[in-house]
Amino acid sequence: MKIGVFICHCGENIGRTVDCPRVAKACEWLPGVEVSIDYKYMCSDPGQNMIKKEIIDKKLDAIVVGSCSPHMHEKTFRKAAVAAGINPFLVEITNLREHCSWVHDDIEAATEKAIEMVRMSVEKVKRDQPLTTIEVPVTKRTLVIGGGIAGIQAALDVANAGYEVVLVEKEPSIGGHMSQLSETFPTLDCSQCILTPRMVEVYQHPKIKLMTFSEVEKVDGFIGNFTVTIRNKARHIDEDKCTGCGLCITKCPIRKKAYNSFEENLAHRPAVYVPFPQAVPNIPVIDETVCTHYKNGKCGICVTVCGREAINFDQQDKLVTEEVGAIIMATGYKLYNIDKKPDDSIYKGYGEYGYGKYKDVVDGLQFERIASASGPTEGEFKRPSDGKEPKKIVFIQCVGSRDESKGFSYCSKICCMYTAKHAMLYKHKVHDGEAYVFYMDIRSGGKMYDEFVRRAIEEDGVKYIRGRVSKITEEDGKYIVKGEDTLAGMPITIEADMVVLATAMIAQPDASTLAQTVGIPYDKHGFFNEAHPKLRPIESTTGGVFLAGACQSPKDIPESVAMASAAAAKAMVLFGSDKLEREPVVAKVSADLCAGCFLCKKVCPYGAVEVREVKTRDGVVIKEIAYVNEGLCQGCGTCTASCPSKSVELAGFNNEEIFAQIAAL
Amino acid sequence: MEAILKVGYFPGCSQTGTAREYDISLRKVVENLGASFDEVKDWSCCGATSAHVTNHKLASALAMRNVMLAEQQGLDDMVAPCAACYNRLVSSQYEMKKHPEVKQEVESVLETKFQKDIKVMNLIELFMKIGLEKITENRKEELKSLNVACYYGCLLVRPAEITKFDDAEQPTSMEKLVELTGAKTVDWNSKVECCGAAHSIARRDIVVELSKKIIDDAKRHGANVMVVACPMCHTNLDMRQTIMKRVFPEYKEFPVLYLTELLGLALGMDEKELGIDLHTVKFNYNELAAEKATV
Amino acid sequence: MSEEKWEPKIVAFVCNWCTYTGADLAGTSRLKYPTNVKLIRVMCSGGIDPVFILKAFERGADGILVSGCHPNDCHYNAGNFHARRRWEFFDELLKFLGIEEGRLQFSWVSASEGKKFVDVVTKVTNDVKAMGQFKAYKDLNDEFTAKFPEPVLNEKEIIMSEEDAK
Amino acid sequence: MDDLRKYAAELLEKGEVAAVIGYQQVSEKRTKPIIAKTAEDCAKLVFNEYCLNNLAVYLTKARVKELRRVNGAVLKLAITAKPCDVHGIVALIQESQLKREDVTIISFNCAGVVKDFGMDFNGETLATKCVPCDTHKPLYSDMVFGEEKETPKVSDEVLAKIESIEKMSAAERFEYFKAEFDKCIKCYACRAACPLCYCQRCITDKTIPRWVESSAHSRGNFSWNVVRAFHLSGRCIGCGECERACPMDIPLSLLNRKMVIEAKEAYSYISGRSLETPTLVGSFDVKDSDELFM
Amino acid sequence: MSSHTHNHVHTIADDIKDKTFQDVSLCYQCGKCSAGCPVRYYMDVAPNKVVRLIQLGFYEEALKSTTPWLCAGCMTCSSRCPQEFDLAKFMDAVRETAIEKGVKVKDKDIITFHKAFLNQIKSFGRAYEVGLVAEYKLKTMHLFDDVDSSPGMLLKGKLKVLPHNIKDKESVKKIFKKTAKK
Repeated sequence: MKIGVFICHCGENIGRTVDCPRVAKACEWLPGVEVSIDYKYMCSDPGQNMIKKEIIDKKLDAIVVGSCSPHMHEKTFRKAAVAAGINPFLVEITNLREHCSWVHDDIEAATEKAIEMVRMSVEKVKRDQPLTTIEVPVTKRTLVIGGGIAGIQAALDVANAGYEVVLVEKEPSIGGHMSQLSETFPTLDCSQCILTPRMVEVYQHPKIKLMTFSEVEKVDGFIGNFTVTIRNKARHIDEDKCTGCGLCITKCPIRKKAYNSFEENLAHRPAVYVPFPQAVPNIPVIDETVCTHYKNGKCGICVTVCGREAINFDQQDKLVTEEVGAIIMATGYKLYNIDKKPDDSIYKGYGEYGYGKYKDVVDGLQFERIASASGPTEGEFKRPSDGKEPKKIVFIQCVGSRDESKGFSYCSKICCMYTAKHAMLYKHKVHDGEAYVFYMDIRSGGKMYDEFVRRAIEEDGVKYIRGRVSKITEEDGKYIVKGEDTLAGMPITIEADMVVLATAMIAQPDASTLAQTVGIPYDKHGFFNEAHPKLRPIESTTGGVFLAGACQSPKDIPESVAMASAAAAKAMVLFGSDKLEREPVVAKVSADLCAGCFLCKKVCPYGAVEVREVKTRDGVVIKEIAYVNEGLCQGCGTCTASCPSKSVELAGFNNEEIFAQIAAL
Repeated sequence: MEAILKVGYFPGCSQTGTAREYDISLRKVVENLGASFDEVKDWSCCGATSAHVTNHKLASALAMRNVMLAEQQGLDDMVAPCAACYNRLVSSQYEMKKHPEVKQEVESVLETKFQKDIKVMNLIELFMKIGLEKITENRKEELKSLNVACYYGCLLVRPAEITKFDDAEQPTSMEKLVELTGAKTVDWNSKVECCGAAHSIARRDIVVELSKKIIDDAKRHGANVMVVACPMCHTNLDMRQTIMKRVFPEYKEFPVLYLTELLGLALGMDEKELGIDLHTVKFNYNELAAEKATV
Repeated sequence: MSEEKWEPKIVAFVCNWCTYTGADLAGTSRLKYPTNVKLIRVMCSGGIDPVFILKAFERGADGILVSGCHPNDCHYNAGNFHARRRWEFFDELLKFLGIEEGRLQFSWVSASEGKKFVDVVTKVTNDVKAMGQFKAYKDLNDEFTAKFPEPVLNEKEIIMSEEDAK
Repeated sequence: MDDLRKYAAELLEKGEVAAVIGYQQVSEKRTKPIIAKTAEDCAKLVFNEYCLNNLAVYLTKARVKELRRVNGAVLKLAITAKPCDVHGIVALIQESQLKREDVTIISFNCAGVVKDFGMDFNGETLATKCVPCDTHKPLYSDMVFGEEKETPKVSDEVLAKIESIEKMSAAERFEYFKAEFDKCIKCYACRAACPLCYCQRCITDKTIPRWVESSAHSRGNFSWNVVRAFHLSGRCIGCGECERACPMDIPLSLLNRKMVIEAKEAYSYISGRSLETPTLVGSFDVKDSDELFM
Repeated sequence: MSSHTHNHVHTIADDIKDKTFQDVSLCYQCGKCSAGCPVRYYMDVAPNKVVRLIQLGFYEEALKSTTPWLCAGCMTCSSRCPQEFDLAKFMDAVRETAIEKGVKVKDKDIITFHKAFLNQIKSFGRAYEVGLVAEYKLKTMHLFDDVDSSPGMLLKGKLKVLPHNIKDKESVKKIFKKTAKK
């Protein structure tokens, strides 16, 4: 076997700490190595051409490229090898950059390590087997999880391109948090006015199957071939019969038992309700937890008033299965809840701000509802405790954000902007009111964003104070806010009528559970992880699963929409061909040696191991052995490590290859 | 017959002087509840606060000397009724656990090796260990006329990651204890505000101002007595009322009790027995109850 | 190899999706760690056979790290859960047989934990350095090589044979 | 005894089973396995405290499996099994080596067996495996013979030895086991005697790549013994046949027992006790201990 | 101890880090500490600004400030700091450094009190309040300040006239000796 070794300097990146010529020279003497050379940029065209030329000239059988991480350029070098007639799986990448030159200072030690690393790769490549890629079919349908603005945008884009979409939303209506907002920054246009047409478009789109009040329960399969089980929760109202007239809602006698979560608990709702007047679909839901019927079987006024006989108290949850090829995650965010005390929460909470015991200390979304013309106060600024117009409002930024101690280390990104908007909206309506904003930094990068904040300060007279608030106490209906202006170096105490906390944007509480269901990684805060922070921000590391909006990290509306369109485009790229190529890293059982203990079957996360009967000529079963369905196998190799007799091997990472690497240490 | 619960006891300097009544009432109450103390023999000052504000090595070593003695005496836990002592002891233990170099240094100064993890308790944790039901069982008197402002001060609950026994901002454990006596508690703002503690002698101006703010807040929220669990707080809040009276002519005296004294009253002991007569501001439950009844 | 020049040989078996990528992130972030550790990439921590450990010790490894995705984060959903049980037994067995604690260590390092990767690798290196050469296995290996000496070709011989070929 | 012989003969007669795997007496204090295929064979069957072998090992042997095929039909096998041997059968069923309906289990109430042939059965000579045994009645069976008897109480020497080893330093432990393993002559009698070592080709026989060095030297011996013990971790039913089979008297029970204890302490699992619970190896619990991992 | 390469000079900031195990760079100057400080009004420099001065290397200004001496050690700042910077501990270290460097402290009474307190412990093993107050008053010349409380306290037996000795005073003296500053 003739092996070629190619050491890349990566400009200075590897060359600075690894003596590349010396590595190349040392590798010349490794058994089996025919040629070993170094070059400035191996991934460049001349670099690749050099590899190709050497392969052809020296009749190489396999190559080792010492360069950056295989996650970066493995594909590039495999392509080059294929062009020169080598099977792409006879290419090994030695990660000299991320795992050597970048993490070490000592040139001598790093060079020694580099030589050893290449030696390990050479030993592995000797045992590599030529493999052929596996082709799998593609189901050209998309599942979008989450019906906020990101999910709506993604669904519309995919559907408008002519592919079917299943849009799943766990609430009774699509619209998400955007439907709760009063106005949007930096234009101050009405949020619902721009959103509702999109919601209706989704509802009427022939290619979109809308499933509200539904949740994804199970995801099986893999890129191009997912089988998704969706739980359609019982509304107790027949969706086909209901016309959305709303009579049941107006007649329902239970008016004060349940808080209206759309109004951020600032108002009540009946037992049968639609979240908000413009809900899509405009079909109510009966809340079992408060409805009298579910308590004692009585009432039933809604049944009497419904002309369409749409009320069905006995309706059960339905499980629906959908086949899709791509999944777009658009599950959005929640606001950090300051009501939480340490015991029952992952975050520690703000006791110094009263853990939410003061009624007039509200969060950003509550203030949106108070400011909204369709909100509980019909757009009048009234404080929750006594309905009086607040004459002095204190806004506190970074509550839960940038707080390692009681919240999260990250910046929630949108609070600077929406706080400026809040203060502005307040000053526009309450001209004699005073608005104070406690901030640490103003982060207003974006088109017309900083101008917007300046407008709040310069034109609307909002007072910005640089400092965090230490404590809020209540005295005779006033809220004593103790802060420090760190610019003036002076302690400041404000007696406010109302306090608005710009609380952190956090991941949905069940985001990690959903991530586990779908099989994608998430960070310590519960936000879904992208495959690469710069170059693959839309994809998850799991093939066929894409991310849109604030489920990946805090985002504002334009960013979420942009990301949603990008995710839609990614799904459509997948649908561009009828077959998908998959790496042939799959397990294979040796039928002769398998003893049929089926430990592999027990440990396989994908159910890819099947039972095969071995029969005699006369049809008598003499034994049962394991067989790997390569369409289902994802190549983790858990079976190979579990097999006691070592009768199953993972192509591309077989035990011989690993032993060779160990031996080369 | 139930075995008598034995608990290690680190009185702290104040307990032998300015806070003598705290010591008296604590011992009486604990005995009444069927537990007994095993005093750390030859204990010395914990170092609060002068040591740790001027020499961090000295501070750790002084505090840990007492933990060392407790360990040598075979104790598993000990109660430090003074919040400052408690804080110094647990903080020093925490530092040693977190930073091996501190442990090494303290061990070399004290010429010892720490083997055990002695649990240092504050007053509230002590009663939790003894069992809250014991208080209800042995209660003789329901102190219905009291509206108590529970004052935790700074050092009992802070820093939360070290003391780990209650919420640092909105603690409630003392309220739970006080309510067992039949007294009512008030929700007020200054539970964990600082009284000026260490400045008691050198900067009495500060102490008087801070303490008065706290007392005013308690009064404003309808309390007729304040309960504390720290001799330093008591010195500032009770004794400094003499100055408050002198500087603010309208100032009305406000009784400040140790938590143990309140429990003692509920357990049927009288004010004299508990040493309440040693306070600057007079307190007599029956008088207060009678006064309240007439209002 | 003289005693003072001794540097421990450490192998890390890491999964492709989390720890290997985490190590990539350590590189991208230009964090620094000792050069002693060499990585062997497998697809999943569930695919690491305990015999790999024995093989590595036989090949003179002084310390070994096995690292995968955090529980619930496995790219393959459950590979690391199976690995966790497997290692629990294997570690217990090795300890019982007198393999010093610290020779074989385990960690979960996610793709976003470049810093943790550095911390873990540095810790393992320091631990192993503090323990010194792996006496137990070194004796076994020395005995083996004494019994079955490997044919050693030095560079000179290879050159000569190549020249001969010409 | 007559009941047993009669029952076995009947099974054969009715054509329900192809053979009865059992014990026959060879001398006063010694038995050996017999595969009874006729009524005469059945007349030799015995059960007493000299029935040391775990006959479950035969159930996976190709030769024995072959017996089931009689005139084109596939019959069951019957096996006489002590309650502890039933654990082995359960484990084999769990690991798909056997179907419950393929085997007729004839079991006994058991009060223990002797350490070795030729010994008198009294408290002193109770077999090591019987000392910690808590199964004196079979958990699964098709027929049970024998009266319930008291098991002698004997101190648990293996456990004591394990505890004493755990008190040693790592280096001492290593030296101890190295010396023990050095006795190994790689005869693989342990493997042959083990009912759960049913692989068609053992890992140690695999040559590409070579997993376990097979020549006899300390390193290969160490690896083999680690691999053997590890492959039985969470699976070993503690029948002690490996140790009894070992011609070099390597204390294999120490390792097996240690891992049995580990399985019980860490996962509350005892192998071969229930057909309903999933096997320990091959399943997991998200709440498994995470202590090992940084 | 802090590890630095390239001939790093051991600064006061490093020294404070060694004493407190935390780096001053943690502080991002939000001012929450100052906002909640009960004695903020008496201080000449806001607590967060003391950290800032150390961050920037204005050591003299930081060490001369009365702020560390007025700090009551109530730990309100530490428990509310979003960066989990233990400011109370930092203040302890600043005071300690100020003493080591012989910086003249404006609020002399406080330092005199601390010295008097430690002297008592050094001599008797426990705080001896009469002695403490007497020593403090002699040194500060505030001879008649505490008349409103002390005599009454003596009568009530709250202040002991005789010092309360512990048996093993030597062991405490040894601690002082071993931890003494060079």
